[in-house]
Amino acid sequence: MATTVIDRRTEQAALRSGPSSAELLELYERMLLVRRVEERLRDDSAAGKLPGAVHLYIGEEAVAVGVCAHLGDRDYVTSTHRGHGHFLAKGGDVRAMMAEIWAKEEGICRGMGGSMHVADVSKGILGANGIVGAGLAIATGAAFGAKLDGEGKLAACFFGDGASNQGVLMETLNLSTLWELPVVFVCENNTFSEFTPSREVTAGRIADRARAFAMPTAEVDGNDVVAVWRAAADAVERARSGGGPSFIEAHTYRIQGHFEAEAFVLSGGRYRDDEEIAAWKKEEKDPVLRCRATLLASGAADEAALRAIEARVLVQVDDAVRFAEAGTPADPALAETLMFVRDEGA
Amino acid sequence: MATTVIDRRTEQAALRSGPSSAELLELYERMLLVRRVEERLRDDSAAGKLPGAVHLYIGEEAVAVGVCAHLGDRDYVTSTHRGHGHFLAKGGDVRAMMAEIWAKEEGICRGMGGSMHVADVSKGILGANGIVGAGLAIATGAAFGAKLDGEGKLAACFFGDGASNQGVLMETLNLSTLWELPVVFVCENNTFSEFTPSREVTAGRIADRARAFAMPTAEVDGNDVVAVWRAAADAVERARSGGGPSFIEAHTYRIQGHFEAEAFVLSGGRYRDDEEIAAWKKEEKDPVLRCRATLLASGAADEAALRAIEARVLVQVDDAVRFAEAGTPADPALAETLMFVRDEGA
Amino acid sequence: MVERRRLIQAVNDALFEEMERDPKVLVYGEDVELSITGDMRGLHEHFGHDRIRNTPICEATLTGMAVGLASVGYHAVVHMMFSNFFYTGMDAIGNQMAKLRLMTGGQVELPITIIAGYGGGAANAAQHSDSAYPVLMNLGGVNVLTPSTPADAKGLLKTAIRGRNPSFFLEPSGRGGEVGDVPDGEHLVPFGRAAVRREGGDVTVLSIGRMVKPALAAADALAGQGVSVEVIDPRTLVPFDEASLLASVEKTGHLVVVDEARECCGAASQIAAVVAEKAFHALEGPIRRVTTPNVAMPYAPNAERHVIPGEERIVAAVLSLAGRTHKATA
Amino acid sequence: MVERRRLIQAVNDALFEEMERDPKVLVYGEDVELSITGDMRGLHEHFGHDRIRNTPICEATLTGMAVGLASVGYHAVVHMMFSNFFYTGMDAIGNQMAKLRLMTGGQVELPITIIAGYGGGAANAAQHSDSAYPVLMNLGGVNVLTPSTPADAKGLLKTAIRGRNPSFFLEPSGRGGEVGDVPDGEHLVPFGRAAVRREGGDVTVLSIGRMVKPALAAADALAGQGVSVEVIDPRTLVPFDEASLLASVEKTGHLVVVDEARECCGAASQIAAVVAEKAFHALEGPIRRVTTPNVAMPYAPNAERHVIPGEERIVAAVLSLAGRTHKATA
Ligand SMILES: Cc1ncc(C[n+]2csc(CCOP(=O)(O)OP(=O)(O)O)c2C)c(N)n1
Ligand SMILES: Cc1ncc(C[n+]2csc(CCOP(=O)(O)OP(=O)(O)O)c2C)c(N)n1
Ligand SMILES: [Mg+2]
Ligand SMILES: [Mg+2]
Repeated sequence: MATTVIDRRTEQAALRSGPSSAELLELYERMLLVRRVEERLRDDSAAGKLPGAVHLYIGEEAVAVGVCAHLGDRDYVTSTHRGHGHFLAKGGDVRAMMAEIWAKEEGICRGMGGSMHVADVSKGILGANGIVGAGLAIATGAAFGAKLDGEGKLAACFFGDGASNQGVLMETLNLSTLWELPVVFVCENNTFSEFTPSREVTAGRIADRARAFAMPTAEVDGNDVVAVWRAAADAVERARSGGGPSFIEAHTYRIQGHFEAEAFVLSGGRYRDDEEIAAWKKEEKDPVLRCRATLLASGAADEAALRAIEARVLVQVDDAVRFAEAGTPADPALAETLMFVRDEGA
Repeated sequence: MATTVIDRRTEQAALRSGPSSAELLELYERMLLVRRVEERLRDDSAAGKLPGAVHLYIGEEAVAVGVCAHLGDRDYVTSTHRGHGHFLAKGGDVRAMMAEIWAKEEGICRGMGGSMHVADVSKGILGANGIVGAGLAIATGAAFGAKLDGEGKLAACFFGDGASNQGVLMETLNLSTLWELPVVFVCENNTFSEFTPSREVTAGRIADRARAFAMPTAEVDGNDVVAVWRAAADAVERARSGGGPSFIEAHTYRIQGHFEAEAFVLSGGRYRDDEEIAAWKKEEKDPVLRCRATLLASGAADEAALRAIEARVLVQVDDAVRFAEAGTPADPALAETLMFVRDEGA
Repeated sequence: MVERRRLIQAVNDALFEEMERDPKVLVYGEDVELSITGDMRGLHEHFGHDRIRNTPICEATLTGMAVGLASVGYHAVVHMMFSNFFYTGMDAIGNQMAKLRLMTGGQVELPITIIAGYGGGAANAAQHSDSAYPVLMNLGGVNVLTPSTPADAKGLLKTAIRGRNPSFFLEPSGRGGEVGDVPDGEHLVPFGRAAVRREGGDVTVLSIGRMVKPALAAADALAGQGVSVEVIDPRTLVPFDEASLLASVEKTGHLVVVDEARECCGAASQIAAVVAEKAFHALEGPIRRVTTPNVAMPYAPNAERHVIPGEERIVAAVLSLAGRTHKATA
Repeated sequence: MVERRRLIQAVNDALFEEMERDPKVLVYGEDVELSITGDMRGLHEHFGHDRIRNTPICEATLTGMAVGLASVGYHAVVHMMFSNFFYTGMDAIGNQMAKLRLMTGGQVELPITIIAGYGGGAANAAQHSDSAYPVLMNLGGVNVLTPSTPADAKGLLKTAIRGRNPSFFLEPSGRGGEVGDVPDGEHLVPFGRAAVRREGGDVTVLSIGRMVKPALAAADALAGQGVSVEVIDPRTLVPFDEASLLASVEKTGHLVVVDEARECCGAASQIAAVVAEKAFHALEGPIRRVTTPNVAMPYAPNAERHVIPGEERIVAAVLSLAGRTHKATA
């Protein structure tokens, strides 16, 4: 994930048919990292160790990882309230993210942002965002900057099926088409807006909204990391080479609740079946298990190799949690000193 | 225009192929009224007699008139900053509108709204609106009310090509589709947003934005009142009979400036050719002249009959201006007394 | 007869009663059917899909649609979850709701009730913690309600839903609000009538919404130090009960305003300005504002506590005034 | 060397100079190329389509895009025509611009300048006449600039464009603003420094933006009646120069605040609250606010004149104070 823009461009042509075995292993490890980090967040949230709400990405890892595999540090992403996966997939630091969620000074946002606002601007991660749909315009602005820079950079914008009903989607589809901006719109259709099934609030096919602008559009199985990787390869190449925006609708499923206090908040209210959830956890559906099976079946890795990766990831997660736990509480004075850059007439 | 909903519904089937001769004459007279009223506003604005800016509809009359012919007083319309045509086509009173623009107490909004806000709620005219795109959500709300009332009422929403780039368009297309609301979206594509040609700011075809929701959509020659009338007949029937929303894109042209101080404001800046304007004033294009020619050619009326109508309209306009001029200046105290309904705990 | 209710239950009761009373009252918003905050619980089962409905996420349309419904005779109750989302739906609030009645020369009434949670304290971070009512107060055309008790929550909401103007009903976010007694049956609270929550003679503390609780705690603590505090709860910010506040300041000569909204152009500033103009002769010391400073709400709970007004800061503000007479000390 | 310029021309000069200086400065907005208000005239011909560009009508995206551009190293100057359209683009203003720097722990700088006209007086009616800056002031994270002279317009705008924070630059709507002398060449005006427009000893009149002119006229008229008025122009509302104002009130003992924004939670309320807290000991009479009442701007010119503050109302407010000492009269 740290390879530079230039490297990727020269490799691109060769890889179009799919990731190499080595790359697929990398994708697997990254997905697994997201999964294990979030399982830990789930548990620590349930144990009352985390101050705020956490919105988990479990089950959707293939989307962030499949897309960000094509991006370098100098490319940009905008993310959502469900942003841990995008942060990690784009190369954000696990410790710094964990410390942020634990509200520590060592956090990537010094404890001022929390789970819903993890950002690492030095890595092009412009931030998770608590306003549904807000990333669309921010990504479009970043893509305009990238285009003016003329260095083949781009912005990828992750947003949900729910966010697709915010008008700013149409506005940014229009503007990025007109200005031929290097932006890749990635709709994570996980079939829910909070507790409302998408079909009740989303008319037509979301991808058709992009097709109305004649934007190159792909609908993919968002739980198949290879499918996402392929669609993203096309879209990213188009953006880098001046071909303008693309749209990817990734069909996926949110396995956890909307956020970790969901059961408490709904006090018995239901909006989906347990069987449905169970089905999406099976090896045929779950993006992590599926990738694992592919690796084994294709001979790209054996059990031992995968176990080694899995152990490595767990060590990383434990280390991050220890780091976060041992951190210094956030500095309350920051709220007053950080609002403005203090260098001007002010 | 005052016929009731019920009348129209029974007539509908018979008229689907086009307006009768009598109806076409009515359409002509209504278009002519809008035209002559606005020519007078143009002149009075140039003479410095009107306090605020006026945005004229000259050249686009067939759209408002062709659509509103199918509406009764109990149906709703929302309008734009360019709203005189919608107001008059929907049966608004000429005197009351004129007095409003002259900032008189006798004005339909008692001089508090002016040209950009003419409204007659008793006739279902929910108001011209100075915020580009605002009418879309208001019409959707009115249509929701109409649907709940269950009496076959509907809301027609007029908006420009420029307004089509506001995200609220997509939001309302989505919501009205889901809720099967009786709303007719009427996009008046007059090729300009202020001084910007539509093609520079509007990607793709506007009608495709509705097609993305599988909404029944028609693109028509907005300068042909019969074409507009036909498309509206379909859409209105669909709305009344529970068939949900429809979309009409009417291609037309704004002959006057964006507003009447345009030349002054632009001080020499140009965004279109005089030849282009001239072409749209010709009998083949101008909706009023075109309708007149049709009436003569079809034998629906002779010169004498048309002259009689024209004289009648001029009398009406003169009368309205005299009424406005003789009116009482608006009551300044209203600003403070009218903000709230004064009947509650307040 | 009274009943013990949580604020959020009182809101729920008010909605049940008003929807029963008037079939023109509708409720919609994102996830109102399952009712994430609890205030809408049971309404969907009881009143069905024509009366209460989940919407897509599109605040610009939700607020604009309320204007359309109001214009055609319905009373839309719109749940907007967090007051930060007012910004997302701000056009119809600022340019339509607050203006249409005057612009149409009084033709339209705009019976609209917007419900939203406000304030910090739950580590929701900046985009879910604004107390975004000063923005509404400046618009000039909408009522702003900030109940602090379950009884007031019920009574104000019922008044709002019977009213014919746009009203914003602000619930303290999270945990369902305070518990308190609610009178049984018909209970309406008029707008523009403050409640004196505690009588006192030395200093007037006007506290808004969720700040009433720490203000009362501060008054208790101060009583122990021999300082007698009068605690006033305005209950509605627009309209505002100037008379009650001015009368109290006439008596005490001192005013502290406690408000969770940011200080600059906040409700506390407005109220301080009113008193500095209309009860100046009675003031015996400066007017203190205890507010959230001009910052975005931080995530870390310790940082939140640092910026949100609490008992200690209120006590300190009162002590800086108590005992002062006229212009003795500056 | 000085030059006579209209305010709008001074804005245009500032844009030319700053765009020349820094290639990362971009301008966009609806119809900026032909420049309907005149402040952008000639920029498109000179700097071309990459530096200044017409946009579709989509304020939510325009404000949000500025955040994205700022995050990647550009300085977006966005023309929003009328301050009423802030509401349409309010989400990115209230939830992003004002909060992102803190939320990211200081990672981002947000060099953004938003330009818009404000105020009534041209029969533009309610949706084009708001003085919508109090709403911004309450957000806590954006600068608010209200120049009253061409020189300040130029100097403040240049400071804004060199700055690294979001700043809102408010032009009086219509007719290009006042004419005045503008120093030649490099002219920067720092934020947070008020200008004393006229010295006087009896009453301090703080007047904002377009209200400086009637305040000066009132001061002239009052001089004839033997009342000496000090007129202060804060020039920027965020940050605000408290020291200059407090010093003036220490001297005069009286304050009138003149503001075209609506009264409730307006700039005048904020300023009155600051003085009632920090210069109370010096006050010898109530603080008067002369503002637009809490109404939507009416269309009819006579009704507009009725609600917008003018010389007469300022004179009356000053006269109600002048000569008062301590708490003699109420
Ligand atoms: C403007 C705005 N409106 C409402 C919310 C509350 N909210 C948070 S997440 C969410 C649902 C988002 O659904 P989707 O975009 O599909 O993302 P998902 O949660 O499924 O990943 C809502 C309504 C919000 N945060 N911002
Ligand atoms: C929210 C908003 N943004 C900008 C404007 C300024 N404005 C007034 S009319 C207009 C152009 C509208 O174009 P279109 O919708 O095509 O209508 P037309 O004027 O062509 O009839 C603009 C940008 C406005 N009134 N409201
Ligand atoms: Mg979703
Ligand atoms: Mg147009």
